[in-house]
Amino acid sequence: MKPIVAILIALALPAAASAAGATKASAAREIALAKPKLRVAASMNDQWTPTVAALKQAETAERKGDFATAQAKAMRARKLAELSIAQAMQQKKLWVNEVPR
Amino acid sequence: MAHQILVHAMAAGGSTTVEALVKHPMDSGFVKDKAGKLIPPHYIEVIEFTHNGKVVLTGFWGPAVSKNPFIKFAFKGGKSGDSIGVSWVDNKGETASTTAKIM
Amino acid sequence: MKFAYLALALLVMTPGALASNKPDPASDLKAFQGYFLKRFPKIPLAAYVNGPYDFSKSERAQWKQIMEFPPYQFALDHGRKLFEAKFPNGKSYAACFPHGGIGIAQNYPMFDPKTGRVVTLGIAVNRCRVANGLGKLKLTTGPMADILAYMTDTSRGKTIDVTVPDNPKALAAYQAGKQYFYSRRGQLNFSCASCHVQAAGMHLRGNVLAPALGITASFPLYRSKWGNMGTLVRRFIGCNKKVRSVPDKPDSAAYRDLAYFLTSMSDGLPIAGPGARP
Amino acid sequence: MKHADQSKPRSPRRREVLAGAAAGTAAMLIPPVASAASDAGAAQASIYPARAFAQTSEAAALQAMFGKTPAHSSEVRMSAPDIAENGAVVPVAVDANLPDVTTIAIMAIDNPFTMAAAYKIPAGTSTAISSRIKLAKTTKVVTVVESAGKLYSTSKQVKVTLGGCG
Repeated sequence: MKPIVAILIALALPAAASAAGATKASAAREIALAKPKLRVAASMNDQWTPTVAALKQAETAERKGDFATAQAKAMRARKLAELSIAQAMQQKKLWVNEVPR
Repeated sequence: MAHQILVHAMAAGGSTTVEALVKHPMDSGFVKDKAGKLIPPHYIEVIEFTHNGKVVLTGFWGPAVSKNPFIKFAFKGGKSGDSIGVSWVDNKGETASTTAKIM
Repeated sequence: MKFAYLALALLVMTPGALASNKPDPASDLKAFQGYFLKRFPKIPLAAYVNGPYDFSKSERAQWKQIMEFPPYQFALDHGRKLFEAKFPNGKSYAACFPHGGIGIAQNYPMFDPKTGRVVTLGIAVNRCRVANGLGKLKLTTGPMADILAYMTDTSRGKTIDVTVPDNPKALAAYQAGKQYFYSRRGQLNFSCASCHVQAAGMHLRGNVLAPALGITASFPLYRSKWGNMGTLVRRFIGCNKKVRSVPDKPDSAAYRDLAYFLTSMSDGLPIAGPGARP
Repeated sequence: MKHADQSKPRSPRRREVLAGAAAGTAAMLIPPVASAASDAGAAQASIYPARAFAQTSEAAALQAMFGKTPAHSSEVRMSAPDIAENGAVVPVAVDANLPDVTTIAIMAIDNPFTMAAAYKIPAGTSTAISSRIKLAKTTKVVTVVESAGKLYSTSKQVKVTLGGCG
């Protein structure tokens, strides 16, 4: 994080949020990063329920102005989505190993 | 949906076996619905079976009897064509009854 | 045979695809049923329709007691009434199906060459409703499950016969269903096969995992856990959620194809639905 | 369906409802019923041993139901699974090789309410009764039989596990 942003956070946010280093903008950015990943996972028909739940929590927290939670949950949603995408990619090849012969 | 009672009654060897399946939620009062609200208790309290008008079994049920209760019992006597009556009353005062013929 | 496949493959498949990649339901069926028969040599093929009950004496005894007066009886009666009721236009379900809809459940899911899609019996019932000016029913439970219970009951004992026609779209649907069945998904990283092939017959906490072979034969069924009736697609949704995967829509291509593949793997087994499960 | 006030499930109104309801109930499913509803009798709520069903311990339930305590007897038989397939539907069959049986009660000791079901057995009715009960968790299930004014019982532990296949 750039020093100038950190200073702005320190000035503008309550203690909890500033401790996590999250701002309205950074939370929104994290949510914006997560969303396309979820779309990819869905298009591969391998969305995980905790992914969807995490994004929902992020958006709820954002609406409430809890940007630290929003940012953390959005990051979790993105990571879970990335894992599910990786799973779907692998399974395109690996599924045949489960077929009884 | 309406109340239903299904009855199979079969006479053999001098006695009659009665099986009944009663449509009823038998809500215990301990289960929550989808919205997280407790479903209030709703269960059959008394069920009575008669053979040609004479009581052959009275059951007292609490909320621990399974949903759509099943009961099987037998009594001496009874012949094909006799009438078996079933009636119940639940904790909300709802009732239902039916009759069936012994097979 | 091989030559025919090769010729067809050259015609319909993307350039570069090998003939050996062409779906082969007949060989799959042999391998699939053979896997279970070899692994559980004491269980005859037709007994697989009893799901978990060949693997636990205690569960079997409880099931037998419950089947004395099966809990789906109300649904069956209700389903019959619904099935026989006239639509506002005077027609009824019978007119939409061969043999008036009686004794036909063993042939579903069915490939519809007109739409190029798989049609489950539930989807066929909804098509019938729409054709007669009625709205669709929910495919998972409620009146639909009751209607399917009745229709399935009229097929009880008939041999499941879901033959995949030699049509590229039918084969593609079959293959998609097969891939879905064996692909791990969800945060728990389970495939359908993880539980119902590899771990079939084993205990998962309180219950025995039903083998995939014959598993479709007892649907729709009354689950004590649900306290009411559910269709095969309801179970798909439940399984998906259980492995923490977002379920598909009940009438999605994914579930149609999955039902198609899974049911075809039970070809030759008798219909045993509606059923009852814990 | 009409409803009595939830908070007062035993309100007097239910008696009125009851009085007029026997013949009026819909859904006579068995074909040869027709208007024979009077043959069916009418279960009376007034005879329900509500106090026995409100108890939360074995001793209290027995006291409320019978006013006495049972002796263990191998002549009382109960068939219940060792492990319940599903706690919501546990088949329990009871029987007793005892004379003049008037009452059979089934209790699930660790359920929220102890008394699960009780049956009045008139002369000529067999003591063998099968039904299905709910068990909230692993518990001792007790069958109590009143024979010639005395109480006899048997019990069995039934394990209830969480279902694995959501």
